[in-house]
Amino acid sequence: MKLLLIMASNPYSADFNTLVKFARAGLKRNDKVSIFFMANGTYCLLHDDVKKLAEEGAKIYYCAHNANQRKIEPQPWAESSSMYGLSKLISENEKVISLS
Amino acid sequence: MKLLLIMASNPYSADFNTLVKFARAGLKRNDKVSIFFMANGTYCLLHDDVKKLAEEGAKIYYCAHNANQRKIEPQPWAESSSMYGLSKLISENEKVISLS
Amino acid sequence: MAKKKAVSLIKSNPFSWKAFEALRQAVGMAMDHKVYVIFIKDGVFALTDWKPEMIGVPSSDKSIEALGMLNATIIAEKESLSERGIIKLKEFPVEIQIKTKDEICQILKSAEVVLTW
Amino acid sequence: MAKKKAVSLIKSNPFSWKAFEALRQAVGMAMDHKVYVIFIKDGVFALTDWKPEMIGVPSSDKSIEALGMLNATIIAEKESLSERGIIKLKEFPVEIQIKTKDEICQILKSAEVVLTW
Amino acid sequence: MVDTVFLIKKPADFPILDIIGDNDVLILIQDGILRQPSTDNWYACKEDVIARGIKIQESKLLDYEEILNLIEKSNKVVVW
Amino acid sequence: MVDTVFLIKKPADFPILDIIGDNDVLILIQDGILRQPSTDNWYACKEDVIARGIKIQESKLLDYEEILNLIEKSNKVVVW
Repeated sequence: MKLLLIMASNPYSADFNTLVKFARAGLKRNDKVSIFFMANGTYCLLHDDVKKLAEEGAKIYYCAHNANQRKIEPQPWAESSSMYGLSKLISENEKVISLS
Repeated sequence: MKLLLIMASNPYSADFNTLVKFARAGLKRNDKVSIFFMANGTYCLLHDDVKKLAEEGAKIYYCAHNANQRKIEPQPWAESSSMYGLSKLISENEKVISLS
Repeated sequence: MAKKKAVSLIKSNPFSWKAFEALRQAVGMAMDHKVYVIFIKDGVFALTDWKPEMIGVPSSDKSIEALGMLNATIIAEKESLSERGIIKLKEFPVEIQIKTKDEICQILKSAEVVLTW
Repeated sequence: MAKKKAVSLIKSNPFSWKAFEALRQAVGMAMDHKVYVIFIKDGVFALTDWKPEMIGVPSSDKSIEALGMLNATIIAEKESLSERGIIKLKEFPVEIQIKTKDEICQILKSAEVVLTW
Repeated sequence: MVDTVFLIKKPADFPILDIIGDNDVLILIQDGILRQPSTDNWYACKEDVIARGIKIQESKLLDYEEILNLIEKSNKVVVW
Repeated sequence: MVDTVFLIKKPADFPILDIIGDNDVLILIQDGILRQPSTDNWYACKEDVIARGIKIQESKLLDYEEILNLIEKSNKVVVW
């Protein structure tokens, strides 16, 4: 299925473990996995596990406003987006899991 | 008085507001204010309000291990420290407020 | 692309950044989708006359106004309001509907996407 | 410099990073101070045989061992253990004292510094 | 047919029970596994249960792929 | 003389009442101001109260400097 994970929690939270495990299980099941990072979730862009998920095939998006605000450098494997971009992702995906 | 604030919460938390307000009130009272950032608190090093507190006279320390782990760049106005450094700060200060 | 029936369910109190981010997200979604923003539990405090800037949180007034312009439906749960003794909501340039738990359940059941905060 | 009587009071469950960081902090403090690490409420789960690495959290075993070597006192609250049905703690190479709420209150009262987690 | 999959993240934070219909499923994850509901239609995230050293009967445990299988067959997911 | 200043950050998360002695003071801060204790020796952070639109009698409200004045006179601070 097309699975969208929305992540608003920081990388040292229980949500982060849940996110990584769901994303990996989805990739294993051949789901098309997208992850949208927003709010404190944008801190996850600095975590190696997220880079690994990108390399394993997950599509990574983030709210550029939230990342700039937190002075997080853009990463080449993550696509700069916005809340409007999130709206498009919600259209395209079949299931949405929101972690906040 | 010599006041030590320990901060382990991220800059988008209620603790952050409490930290900044206590630090400012302390400086106004002519307290000697030190702040030690650890865990998710090291994300605060990227927040302009903390830089401002440093300029206003607060001494800023942080756990270098936690900051490295989160890929947070060292800031010239913040002193790299450790949990052992925190132990020394606890010796030197009269009151400790721990926000986590 | 498909327009979905989407619910933003705000349970947490607004006195940190959560509700602010939730409302920003709801505004983005309301551009494409039929959005219901539902405040329950401590979330209902978001609709009272509080002072976010005093505690370092930006105001959500503009987001709430934008939700109105984008035809989103804003709802506060009746039970949550009365449990908290909240008699009067802040005046917004947008209608805030007050609905019972049962009515909110029906909206949740029929939603295609639910984002909780 | 003054050696202080310092308490690290761990109330939160250990299944995220909080207890891990709290124990790392306690080890640092124990180098200079007389440290009491006191587990209450869901904090007592930290002393059970759980598997941190499975959920992406590092093990605190080394910190607990170091606390023992540095002569810190580790205490679990009796009431919190029994409320949670915890009968058996994990075996650590360090003594874990089980004390009642009243005994813990006395330690808190006499402490010079208390850090809560 | 599963209507809604509720992912319950915190103990004792079960959705208002009237929300849960006969075709809904509760899945306890994270600290949600520390307390089990009194209804029948629930499961728990296996890894989160084992990691926390909690005993829950094997038949109630699902791994992440099994949870996604359930989610795929459902109408939607609500994280509570 | 104040023994311990307890800073209470969350509603309904009062320290086990036996902890609080006659010379201790509770100060409600952050969301802690949403519920008031039934004892007498408490205050609340003025700014946190006003920001949340909660009504608490003026005589119970302290600004940050006044809280620090109290803390200075106390033996220690415990954030609960």
